[in-house]
Amino acid sequence: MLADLGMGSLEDLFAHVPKEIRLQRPLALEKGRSEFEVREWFSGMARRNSAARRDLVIFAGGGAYDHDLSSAARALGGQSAFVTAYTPYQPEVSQGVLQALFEYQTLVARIFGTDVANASLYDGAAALVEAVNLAVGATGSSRVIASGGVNPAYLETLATFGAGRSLELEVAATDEREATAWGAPSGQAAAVVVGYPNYFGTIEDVAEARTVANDLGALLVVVADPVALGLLEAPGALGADIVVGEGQSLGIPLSFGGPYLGLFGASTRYLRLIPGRLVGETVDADGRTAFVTTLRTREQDIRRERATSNVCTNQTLMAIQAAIHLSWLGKEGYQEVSRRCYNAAHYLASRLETIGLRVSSAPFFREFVVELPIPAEAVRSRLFDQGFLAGLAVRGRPNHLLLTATEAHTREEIDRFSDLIAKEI
Amino acid sequence: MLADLGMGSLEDLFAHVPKEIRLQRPLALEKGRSEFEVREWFSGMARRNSAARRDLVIFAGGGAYDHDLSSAARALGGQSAFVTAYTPYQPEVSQGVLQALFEYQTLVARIFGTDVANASLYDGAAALVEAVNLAVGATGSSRVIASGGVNPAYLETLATFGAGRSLELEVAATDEREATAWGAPSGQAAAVVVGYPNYFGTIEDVAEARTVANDLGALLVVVADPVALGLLEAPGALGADIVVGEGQSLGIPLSFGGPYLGLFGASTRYLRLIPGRLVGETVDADGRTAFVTTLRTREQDIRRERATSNVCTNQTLMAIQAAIHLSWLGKEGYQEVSRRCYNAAHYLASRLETIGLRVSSAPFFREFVVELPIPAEAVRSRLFDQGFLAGLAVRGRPNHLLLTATEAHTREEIDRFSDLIAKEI
Amino acid sequence: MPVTGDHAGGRASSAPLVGRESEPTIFELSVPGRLAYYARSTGVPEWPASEIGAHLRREPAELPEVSERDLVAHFTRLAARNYSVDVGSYPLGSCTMKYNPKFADEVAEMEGISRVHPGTPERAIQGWLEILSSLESYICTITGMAAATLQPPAGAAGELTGLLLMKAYHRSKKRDPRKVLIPDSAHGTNPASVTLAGFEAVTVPSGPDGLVSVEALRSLIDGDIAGIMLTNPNTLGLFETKIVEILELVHGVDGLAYYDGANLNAIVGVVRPGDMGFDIVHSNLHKTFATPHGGGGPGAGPVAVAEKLVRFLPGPLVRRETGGDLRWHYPEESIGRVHGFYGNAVVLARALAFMRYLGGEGLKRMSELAVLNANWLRWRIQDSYTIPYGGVCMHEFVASASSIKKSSGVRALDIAKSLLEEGFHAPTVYFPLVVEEALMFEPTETESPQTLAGLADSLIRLAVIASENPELLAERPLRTPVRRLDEARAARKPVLTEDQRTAAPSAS
Amino acid sequence: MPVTGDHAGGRASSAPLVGRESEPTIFELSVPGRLAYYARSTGVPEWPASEIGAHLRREPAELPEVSERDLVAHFTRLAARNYSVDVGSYPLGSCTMKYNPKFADEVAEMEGISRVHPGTPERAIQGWLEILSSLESYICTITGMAAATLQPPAGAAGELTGLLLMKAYHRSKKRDPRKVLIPDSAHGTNPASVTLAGFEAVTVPSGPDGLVSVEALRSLIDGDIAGIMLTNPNTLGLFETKIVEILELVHGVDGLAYYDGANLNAIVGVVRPGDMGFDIVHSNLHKTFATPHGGGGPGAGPVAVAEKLVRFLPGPLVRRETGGDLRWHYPEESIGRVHGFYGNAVVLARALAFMRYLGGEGLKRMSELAVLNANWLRWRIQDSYTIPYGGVCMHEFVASASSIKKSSGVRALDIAKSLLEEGFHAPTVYFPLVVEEALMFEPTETESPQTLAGLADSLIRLAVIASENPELLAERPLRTPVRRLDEARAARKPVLTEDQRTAAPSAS
Ligand SMILES: Cc1ncc(COP(=O)(O)O)c(C=O)c1O
Ligand SMILES: Cc1ncc(COP(=O)(O)O)c(C=O)c1O
Repeated sequence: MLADLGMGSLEDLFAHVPKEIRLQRPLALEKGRSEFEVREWFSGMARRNSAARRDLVIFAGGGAYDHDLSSAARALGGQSAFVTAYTPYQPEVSQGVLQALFEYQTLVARIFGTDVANASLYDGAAALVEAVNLAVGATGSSRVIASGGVNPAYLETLATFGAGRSLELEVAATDEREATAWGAPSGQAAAVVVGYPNYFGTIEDVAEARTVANDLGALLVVVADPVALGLLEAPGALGADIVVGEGQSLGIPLSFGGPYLGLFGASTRYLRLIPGRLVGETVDADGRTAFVTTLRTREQDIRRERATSNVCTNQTLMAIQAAIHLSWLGKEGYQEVSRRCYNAAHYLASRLETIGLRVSSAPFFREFVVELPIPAEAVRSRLFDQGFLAGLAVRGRPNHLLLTATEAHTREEIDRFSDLIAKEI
Repeated sequence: MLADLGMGSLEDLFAHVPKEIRLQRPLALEKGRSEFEVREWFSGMARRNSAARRDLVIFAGGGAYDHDLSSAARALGGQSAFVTAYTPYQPEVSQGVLQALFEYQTLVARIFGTDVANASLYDGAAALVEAVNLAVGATGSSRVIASGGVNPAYLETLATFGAGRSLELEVAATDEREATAWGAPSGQAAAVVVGYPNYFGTIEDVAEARTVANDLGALLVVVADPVALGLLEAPGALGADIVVGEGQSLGIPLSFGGPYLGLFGASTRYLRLIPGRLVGETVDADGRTAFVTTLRTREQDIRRERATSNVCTNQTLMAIQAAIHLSWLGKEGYQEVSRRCYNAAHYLASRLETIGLRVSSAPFFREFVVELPIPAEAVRSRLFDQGFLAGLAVRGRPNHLLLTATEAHTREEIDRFSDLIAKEI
Repeated sequence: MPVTGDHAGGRASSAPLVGRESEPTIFELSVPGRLAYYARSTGVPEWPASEIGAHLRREPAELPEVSERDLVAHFTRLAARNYSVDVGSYPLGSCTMKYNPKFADEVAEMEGISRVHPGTPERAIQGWLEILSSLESYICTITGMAAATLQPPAGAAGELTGLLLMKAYHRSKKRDPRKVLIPDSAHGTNPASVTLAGFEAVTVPSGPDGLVSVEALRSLIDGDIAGIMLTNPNTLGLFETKIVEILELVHGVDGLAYYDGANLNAIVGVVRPGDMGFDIVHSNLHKTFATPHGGGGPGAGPVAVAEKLVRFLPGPLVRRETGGDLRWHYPEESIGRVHGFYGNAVVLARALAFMRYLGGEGLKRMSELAVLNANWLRWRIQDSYTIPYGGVCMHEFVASASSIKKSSGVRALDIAKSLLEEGFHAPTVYFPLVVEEALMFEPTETESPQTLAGLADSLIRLAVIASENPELLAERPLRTPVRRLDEARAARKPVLTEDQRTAAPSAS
Repeated sequence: MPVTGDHAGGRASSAPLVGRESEPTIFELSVPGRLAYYARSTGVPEWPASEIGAHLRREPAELPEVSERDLVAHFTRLAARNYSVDVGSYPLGSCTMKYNPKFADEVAEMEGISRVHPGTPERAIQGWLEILSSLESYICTITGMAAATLQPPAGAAGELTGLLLMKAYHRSKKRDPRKVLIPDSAHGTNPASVTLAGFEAVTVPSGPDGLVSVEALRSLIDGDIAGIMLTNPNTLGLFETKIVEILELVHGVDGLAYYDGANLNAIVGVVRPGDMGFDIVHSNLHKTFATPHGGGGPGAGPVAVAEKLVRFLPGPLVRRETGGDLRWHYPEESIGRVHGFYGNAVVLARALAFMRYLGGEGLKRMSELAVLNANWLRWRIQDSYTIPYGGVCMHEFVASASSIKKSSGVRALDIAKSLLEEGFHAPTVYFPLVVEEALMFEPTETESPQTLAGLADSLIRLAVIASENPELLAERPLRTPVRRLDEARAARKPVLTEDQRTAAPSAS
């Protein structure tokens, strides 16, 4: 091949790259290894991590939950036709990905109770950032009132990205019931943001947040837990303009925090401001039903500096995985998982109350805050030695723990955990 | 659906089954469990087994070898289009399986140096049984002279199945070099069977076995280790009429002994006596190349009690896996693996000789017998506690061990193993 | 203009996503020097090959030389040219092509399952022994038997094993009867196994109702009968209602009764071979218990036996010690081993996973629905196809295209090939031999009413086309990866390897 | 005759193996009461829902109701309707669609990788921290930078992160420059990110050689320049040979230089962004380092920076304690986190697996072959297509169908669609915007000479057809799962969900 190009060596391909910047020595990296050795290196690393169910019973959530995942969904999502495809730019040969995304959009819209949903964003935090961007674009205001009950990592991400365009972010504190105390903000705002249930598990009053938003001429953005919506009223039905959330619970393994899935649903009012990819139905030259990415003019590759968002690569595979998982659950299974999470968390809370601990009093879904008589970190550490991830620390409250339980937790596990906590306090 | 059939309950479907034999109570089995629980039950069982590389360094062979297996081959062989298909009775929609088997047949024939190969048998033992059946059919004799160096489990299986039609099985003992002492058998026989290398690792003299077979008017059946043939002359080139072997080494995990893969290659002289499936090339109605199972008239579903074999379900998926694995190795990799096994086994043997042990003196490939000054079982047991499967016991020789090493063993592992053995003796 | 000539020796690795391009063989894709293989660095020194001088291979085996990328594309595209259960309905009679739950794949891949050497000491395989022991007990409970060997790697191997047990039983009684009775509708493996076991197959004719003719049977019974081999429901999908009487006749001359478990999917939890009076039962785990067929295998064909035959079983079996540990056990009068190791162990584990998933009730429901589906499908097509035998069928049924053939010339084969075009797999055709133009359907319990209705609609449509435009069906299929093949050509001058292929005149 | 009416509410689950039947949506396959889900029995008691009375959902979400069997068939068939790298060549420019070695899938699935909660204490995630730390060091070595955040989940997120770092840098110097320079050939994410970061995008025109015009650039430089964003090689596949001069101009006004690493596949081991003078570099791990694209994601876009920017990086980073343990570390002047957790961790692990597999030499060879393949493919088609820019190209090149269009009316789009029919994926079309009728090819290093030759042959053949029978190309593709779509209709009245679909008048 080099000869065809009139070249003598691979070096010649780079002859036009200025010598002074060319790397004159080999990269200071280890030499290559067979896949067996690389796999074994990673096995070694993997053994130095505590894995859910293998090493640890996980009573920690905070945006990442240990659910039972079906093998069928895993096998289907792992098909190489999905895994090794690119963005479906050529719909004639991408109907698999496109139809799966269309089904995903439908599922998210139905769960959220919104008119439409997009084909995925990076994660829950990114989805919130994009929702706020949309609200800013739609209202012309750059002020945002966010509940302090929203996942603190999401708020921090919002603050990071908001800094670029001088977002004015005001955080409304939560009260002792772990619910938002909105106060009576006045003036104009782009968005009011509330968690549902919020980071502390509390089922916030979305209707109240809607009123606050109305008063400010703001869009209501709800950060929802999609699993909760098997039991709780859909935010769309409660007046949310935009509903976002973390889709990890919908069939994605814990994965040390990623890749996860940013869910984004909205009212058709904002259709042309929606970030990310949208898949729509159409027909082909023979009149047969087919799917295609649509409303492309919103996107960065067409609108460039005036795009609604810069997102390009997103989380398609995770969206497909979620669509498969939700279809595996089905209408009934989805409700049942939701209910079982609720049952497990409440059973856990009741066990802890029995041993004298105080649990947050507001209605909660599958996550709640418990107050210990001693520093939580010490308890977490000792429980860890006994095979339990005892929740998450609560920022600024050293004696509190944020605990969760899901449909994957057995009564035996919850009992054992509560008994061990009892011994610690 | 029941109503369409004019029935009221599922029970009605079985109304014609005589009451007195119908099971009047539930099956005395546990109740069903979710896949999560079943998986966890099996995880529990799996943890109670010692796995190669995870828990044990395996220096044991005996027809089952620990090789490095590529992920690509594993992923390709695991595609549901292969896994969940049936026997390719409808070639129009089975070209995937058929072409893969055609490629497999070619690979086996090339490795064995035979004209043709079939599309798989159950395992090495079954392949030997079928080879002997063929020889009996071809010669009219029912006498078989088998080397005592053939895998004892294969000889036992041959004896079991041979009993049906009164096979006269004579076993020629091996000498102190672990090679066959044929003696000078006279008369007629159907087959002479020799291992190559044999069960003890010794590279038998196939040409000599050919002479013995000639003297008896018998077919020469070689039980070959396919990995060895990257280094050793092909049995077909040495005059074997039929070459069989265990294909586990060609990409199939240890699997506690199964499913494995019976390899079967033969001269076209015996084409119409070959057992099992054969895939051949042809054309379709449009003249395009296509593959189909052929020479079906040999098979049980057509010839019934006069069939050459009763085999129906075989090991197709394993054959496909082997074809993929061999293609991954390629011409060069296949030779290199062979050579690396040879190197590793000889390095191991040399280390053991250094510590004063006696290793069998005949040329061997990747397996050899070593004599210990103390009972082997005790050494095996103590080495096991230190993470090594120290070979296999040798029937009737309590102080001997049958050891192997493959391309997957590192010098470090071999050194450590030898050092530990040194401490034991 | 540039030419490809300089870079010959391989083929482009791209092929249409769909369409009907044929895929080059892996040998055609091969290019000298190309390699996917990448060896572990072990540090083991090179050892001189001189030691094996005379034995050294002269010509290396011509394995293909491809990159991993091309390897992956090749076998991915081959897979795309294959129909399978995961793609659609597969109503192949006698084969029980049901959906295989995916979680069993993960069980099969667990390190502690898949990476265990068969020579590992008993203390370090207690998990495996527990799996085998648990499976043996499930099988015995389901079949109504006393003990089972799990070694036979397929149904046919089970048959031969069972027949050798039969022989051992008679020999232990110092008898040597030579004949084994087999119905005319039996699967081909039955007579073939009978021959291999050194018996003589004696055919028992079916009556007009498709069942074994008890009269005919009675006339065949004599002191030389070693036993009978039956599947019940039989291969026509009909339950042999006189089974007790039949087996009594055989037992009356001290013959044994062998149950071919290929049709077990019809009766789990409903009626047990042991309760019918059978002495030996093989189960096709790859049928009833949902271990995938793998394009033709691997399977597993455990053989369960009545108490009086336990001592003849192949060893080793798994038995519990007084201490609670499980151990390998070799029956005293064993016929000897029938597999190089312990059978298709991982297939056995998959089957147990399926059994534990469904449990006792689920297994019974499985059979009930399998029977319901077959009856309903039969009902849906009964006006379009001849149904040679009436009454309730079990998990499968045989239809016939004989009247269609008479009126239009369209054969069972044409219907089968046309069904491929409709997106379904074909039924089994021309089997069992006792029915002319047989189309044997086994929908299994995993197909939905909608799929069955779709299948029935296709079949009905094909019957209509057969009467109106029969010539259309002779052309089909048109859109499958390849069309009908010249099978005669394949058999006339067999081309079984790439070498024969390149030696032979080109295929086209 | 029996009808299906009674069993309506679902569709047959069979579809042709190949052919062009469309697949029903999962909602069309739904039948009330059907279920794949099977819950673990936990023994956890039911808790009254009264507590959340007012919040209870009134109408359950209408999720589909399907059996696991039908679910598997549906998504297996959808997969069969999708082209992918594993099926064939995917020369999509700017996307680096290379083969992704399979062993990385197994790394990603290891329990100790995939089942780790992000809130696990540091002592129990030392393996994960080691992976992240090792990857950071590989990235820094490859790019010539001091430290990196691994959080950005894609290239565009990396861009925004990098631009915020740029902003933080200037603010730390009490400056607030507003403009970021971007070449006219830049990828759309660059200007979009610039806007989102609160900067103003200023376009730098390319010269006739396809490279940044240094003159034009010089005229745009002033004190309000925050920095420049470049990819090198640029999106035309050309190496910006004046890069040192360009960056000196920008640095001259204390601007920072951002390297869009989407094109890193051209230069690994050959030349490093840091050595060119860049301050901020994102890497698209899903391009250069072979983490699969997943139909459009997930990816990972780590951002590496020069020493002077390290203190602004998003936290947490992984740093080693004196004791040797790894810990989370939060830089003092951090811009704050840019992901809910630590980025697309499993994607990061895959990339590291790839890097460790190839090693330093292998990574360099990767880039060399990527560049060789692109040049060779360009050479093969240069007589049939306009090549707007001469000289050696890097890992990709842009061809143009402009002369073909002029003479025959055949557009770049027609060539692309016809290539699908030939069995190849299309190149990127109409990008970059500076080339008319652009066809942008990036063959990558994993395609063999034979595949490249096959692709070239197809392209040459299409050019011939364009001149002889142009109308044929407007019709193509014909044999793909669907043919060309009515995209205008999709945008005119968007149907984005099944509900809008059933509400809208039927599609056909
Ligand atoms: C009725 C019957 N008996 C026996 C067998 C043989 O079983 P196997 O294919 O597992 O050897 C079959 C298989 O098709 C069968 O249908
Ligand atoms: C040149 C260039 N820059 C940036 C990007 C954006 O990267 P990502 O898609 O990962 O967000 C791309 C992706 O296509 C690209 O090609």
